[in-house]
Amino acid sequence: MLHPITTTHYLVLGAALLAIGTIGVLARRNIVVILMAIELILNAVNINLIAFSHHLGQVHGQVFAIFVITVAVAEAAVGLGILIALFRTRSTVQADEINLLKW
Amino acid sequence: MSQFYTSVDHFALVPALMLALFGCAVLLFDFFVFPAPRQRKWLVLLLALGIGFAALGLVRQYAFLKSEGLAEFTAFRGTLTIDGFAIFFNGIFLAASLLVALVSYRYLEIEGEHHGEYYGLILLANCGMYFLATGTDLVTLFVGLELMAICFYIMVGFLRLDRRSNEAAIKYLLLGAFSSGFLAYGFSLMYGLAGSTRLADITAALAARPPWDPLVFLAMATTAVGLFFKVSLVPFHMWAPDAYEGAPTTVTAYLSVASKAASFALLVRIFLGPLAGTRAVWQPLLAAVAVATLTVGNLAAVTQTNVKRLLAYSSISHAGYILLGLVAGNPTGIKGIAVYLLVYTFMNLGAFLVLIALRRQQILGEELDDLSGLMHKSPAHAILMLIFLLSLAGIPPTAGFIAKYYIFWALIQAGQYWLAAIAAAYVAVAVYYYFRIVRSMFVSELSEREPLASSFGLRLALGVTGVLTLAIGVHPEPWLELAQNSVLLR
Amino acid sequence: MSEHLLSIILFTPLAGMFILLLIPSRRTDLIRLWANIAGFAGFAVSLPLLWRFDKNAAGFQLVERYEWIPSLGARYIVGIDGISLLLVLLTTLIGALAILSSWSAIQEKVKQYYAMFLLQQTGMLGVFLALDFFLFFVFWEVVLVPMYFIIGVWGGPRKLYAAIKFFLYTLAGSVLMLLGILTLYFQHFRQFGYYTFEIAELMKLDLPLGIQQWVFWAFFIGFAIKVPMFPFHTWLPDAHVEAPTAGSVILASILLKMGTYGFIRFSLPLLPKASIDPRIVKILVGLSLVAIVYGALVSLMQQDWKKLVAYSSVSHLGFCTLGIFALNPNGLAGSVIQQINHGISTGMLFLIVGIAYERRHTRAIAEYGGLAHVMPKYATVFAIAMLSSAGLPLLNGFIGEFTILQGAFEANRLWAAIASLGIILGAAYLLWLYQRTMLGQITNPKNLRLPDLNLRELAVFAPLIAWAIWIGVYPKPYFEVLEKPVAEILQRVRPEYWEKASALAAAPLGVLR
Amino acid sequence: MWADTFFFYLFALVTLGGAMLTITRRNAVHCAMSLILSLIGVAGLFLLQRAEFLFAVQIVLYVGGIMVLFLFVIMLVNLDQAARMRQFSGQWWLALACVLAVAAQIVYVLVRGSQAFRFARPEPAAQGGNVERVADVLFKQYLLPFELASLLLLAAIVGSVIMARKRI
Repeated sequence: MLHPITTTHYLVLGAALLAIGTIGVLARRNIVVILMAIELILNAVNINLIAFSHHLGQVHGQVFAIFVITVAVAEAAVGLGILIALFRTRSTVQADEINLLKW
Repeated sequence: MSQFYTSVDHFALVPALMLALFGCAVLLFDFFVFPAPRQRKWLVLLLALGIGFAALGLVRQYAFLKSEGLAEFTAFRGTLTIDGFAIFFNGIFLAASLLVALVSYRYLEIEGEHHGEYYGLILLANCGMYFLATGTDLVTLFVGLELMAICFYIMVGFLRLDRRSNEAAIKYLLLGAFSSGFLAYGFSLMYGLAGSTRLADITAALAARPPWDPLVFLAMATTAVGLFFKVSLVPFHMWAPDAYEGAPTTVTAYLSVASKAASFALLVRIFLGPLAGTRAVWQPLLAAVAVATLTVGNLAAVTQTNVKRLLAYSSISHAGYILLGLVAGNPTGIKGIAVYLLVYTFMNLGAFLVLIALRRQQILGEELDDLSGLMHKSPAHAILMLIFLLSLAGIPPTAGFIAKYYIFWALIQAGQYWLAAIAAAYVAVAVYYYFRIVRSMFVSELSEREPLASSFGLRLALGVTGVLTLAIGVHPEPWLELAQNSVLLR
Repeated sequence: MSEHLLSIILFTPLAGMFILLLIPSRRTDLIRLWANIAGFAGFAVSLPLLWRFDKNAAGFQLVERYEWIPSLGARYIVGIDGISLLLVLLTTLIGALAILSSWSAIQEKVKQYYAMFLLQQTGMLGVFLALDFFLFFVFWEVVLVPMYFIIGVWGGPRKLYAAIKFFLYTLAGSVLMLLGILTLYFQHFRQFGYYTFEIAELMKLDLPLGIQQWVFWAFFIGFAIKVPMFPFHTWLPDAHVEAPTAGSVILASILLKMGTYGFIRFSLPLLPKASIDPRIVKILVGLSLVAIVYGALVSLMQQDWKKLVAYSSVSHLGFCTLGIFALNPNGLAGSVIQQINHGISTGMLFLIVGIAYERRHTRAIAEYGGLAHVMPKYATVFAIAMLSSAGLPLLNGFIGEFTILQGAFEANRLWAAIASLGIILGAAYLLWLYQRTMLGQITNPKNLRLPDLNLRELAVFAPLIAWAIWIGVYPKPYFEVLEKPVAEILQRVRPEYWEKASALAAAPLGVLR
Repeated sequence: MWADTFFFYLFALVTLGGAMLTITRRNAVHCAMSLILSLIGVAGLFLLQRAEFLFAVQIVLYVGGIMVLFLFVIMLVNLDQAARMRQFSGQWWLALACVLAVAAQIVYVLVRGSQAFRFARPEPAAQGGNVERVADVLFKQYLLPFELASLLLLAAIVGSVIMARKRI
């Protein structure tokens, strides 16, 4: 079981990272940390992609992963931009304190 | 042309190319050519031109398909597929973009946040939608989805000095990015299952497996979660009311119509493509989700006093009806989805347009009381709103009835009598809350005398949506023929 | 021109509405005048039916058919038989009179009011004329919206509650009915390979009892709410009491008939097996009998004049449904006649309440008394309306109720016995009402100076009274008109009955001839 | 072979440990540092899977780019106050559900062995270095999404500028 390392190992690792990221998104109140948790989820995706790519002997998965990273960058940039605008008007970054609209 | 970019590729790409080109042009012109606030109307013209050229491209694609008698053609090595489905949905997106841009001018002036970038973002978002409807490759679909989503995150938060807008934007972004993560996870598993990112390959690979294969199930579940978020199905709907309420009303209109249609295009492509083999697994699941969506959307709408929020919940319930077309799963159902989204575009957009007209200096015009006595103040707006609401409720002879009719027909055809009965029962609930607005407009006394906002664009857009909402209801034949061409199962 | 007679009848009110919308809303008298012209034009164009209709021809007459939505198989088909002929004439007449009666009662939002009335008129006519289920459903729903506004905008203190209750009840029923229609539609596709909504085509269907039952109940909910049959009647008192007078008249005289018409036109011929299913018949007759007795008893207890009339409708419509589900020629023909009668007499009763309300702004029976002294013409008209509603011989009510009882007696003596109890109770509450409001001394000083009926108001009542007496004295033409369609329906539902009792059927109501 | 196994578990530990710290630390700066740790772990896994190019991308772009952005925002936005407040919303049952789902998957894998899941059949590995092959696929098969990504980044730039600037 422990040896040799197979694609399944990576898959389980990815799933675990996905779960941790999900917990982070749903349970944390700090928006910056939630954004970080989303990065974790996208990394779980990348682990999957790379593992499959290796398993299949092609690089399509790696290319997919590049796009995922691009998307992660874009989301983080926009998210942090909005966060700054939000902080200007409201000076809090706690997700559930954004209660002008009900959560 | 080179082997990397053939003429077929070009032909398939023209509409998106136009959208992107004019999107960049709007961004540039805003900066260099038309920097003064009064010159922004030229940007709208530029946008209209871009959409016009894109529409021309679509028409040519449609004519090509018709003249060659083809069902579809692919480009970029199977990355794009141009078929009736894609053209139909792209038509919806273009119409929605144009209408929204037309009414945004005055609205953003009133909000005091009028910037040329807005029009660029509309075009870029539309460009993303183009790939959601035409893409048949996981990577293209994912990037297209994100392009659309990112433009929407920004547009939702466009009123930077308004707290509600900021909060709506951050909520929408957090949950949107989260759902994209799940969707990407599902996509990565599909890739692993098929060794390819093309939908056709994945369909073949998944069809060769038993429906309860654990990996297939995991891929289906995570993809479904991501997609359900995007189209705001219960239990993944909680972002929608907040984002809808906080966003600028023009963006809310755009979001509720175009983004939903695009996401449904993706959902239909995925569920009837790669996941078609696991139908036995997802069909009861989707049925449950649809019923839950109808329940939550309709019951939550009943108590709302903010009209934007009310329409947000109603839009959730409409997503439930549309999903029922997929649950039925027969050609009628798929055609029903197309018809429903077409009709929904005009009627929902129209309802939001009236709200946009209600937004004036100093007056938000979003609460139920703000609509009081609208019949005295502006009979035209009140009657148009009545038509839109009747259509949303699904009462003939408005277009909404034709849409609901298809869904019921599909369910009866599929033998899903109970689902049909539940869906029918919720029509009555929907009437109840739509008629709260009607009551406010026609029965209640006038609350304020400030005249409604008006502009050429607003009047034009209201006229177009109103006429189409009635016309599709009274004379639906040409529109049904259009939708017929979009059916994937033939 | 003449081959489009039905379309002209159907769309005259709608055209009138569009012209009405062009009149500026401050010119209220012009609007009133135009609305009345449009209303009477609607009645006038329906008069040629009297001689164009051939009572000896079988099937539907004056049929027009056009393609409408080919991809759904929906067509524009209109046509009439004897049943719809009577209902169409009732609709055009009552519609015109209702518009005339609201001249002084409606003082605000006049333009919207008349626009709604004319729109509603087209909707109701469409329901009675349509021979395509899709078209029928569209008109069926079109009726709802104007009625909602008529109750909700110009109604009494609890108008909003009443209006939305009316709307929701009827809509919930009609959506279920739509599912029933779709089931037939789809079954037709399975048996014949193409989609159609045409009633004549759908009649060719041969469906197993199970499907027929399910469709029957779907239809039942739609129609029974409209009638309204016993457990679904709760919207009716609210709507009637809160609606403006003319709204109540239309509601009682015509809207309710859409339900009974639905049973006769669709439930029976399309679902013959379900319609003679003994369990279904028992349930429907049971509900009808409960409605007859319950409606009458509740009427007896009312303190509110209008509510009393409203509950009396429940009772009278019980007779109509009883007649339908007696499933014999007498019952069915009697039911149609009784529908017309109810339209005439209850319409008059509501107009009478409306006149009192317009003068005194109260509907409490206790507020009145001895009005006959100050308003003799009014009291006379009320007496005729009351007696016609109570079923006095030589007036219309008697003919309908008697024929229905004959039909019920033929089907089951117990039914007839219980129903006649309803007639006795009906006479009781109506006479008592008359006594409390019209007879005796004037106890309330406010009633001392009430003006009697003016010419316009008399003009509203005159045609109705004339019609009531005509049916009561000489009902033969009505039975002749109904003979063919009733026979056709029953031949579909109970072919065996027809063979066995052809002698009897050939001469329904031999007594009266 | 043994080295592979060792490094896999090492990097997995770094990844998961970093991730756990990221979502549990009170101070956002600590969270960011833990995220860097986790991302480096993922980068290591990329290297193990012969994805050298992605390894570089991960280090340069993620750890170098995004994380700097995060830290920058954390510095800009006053987080001291947030650090003193309650850190978790009451949705522990979701966390439990996630943990149970992953646990179920691990148990399933343990029971069924490493052949628990069937993936697509491998192709014979093509020749050439990693970067060349990535470039080849990226610019042939994925040319369209590549161009699309440029629009995505354009939108993101425009967006973050609009959002973050004080006045436009």
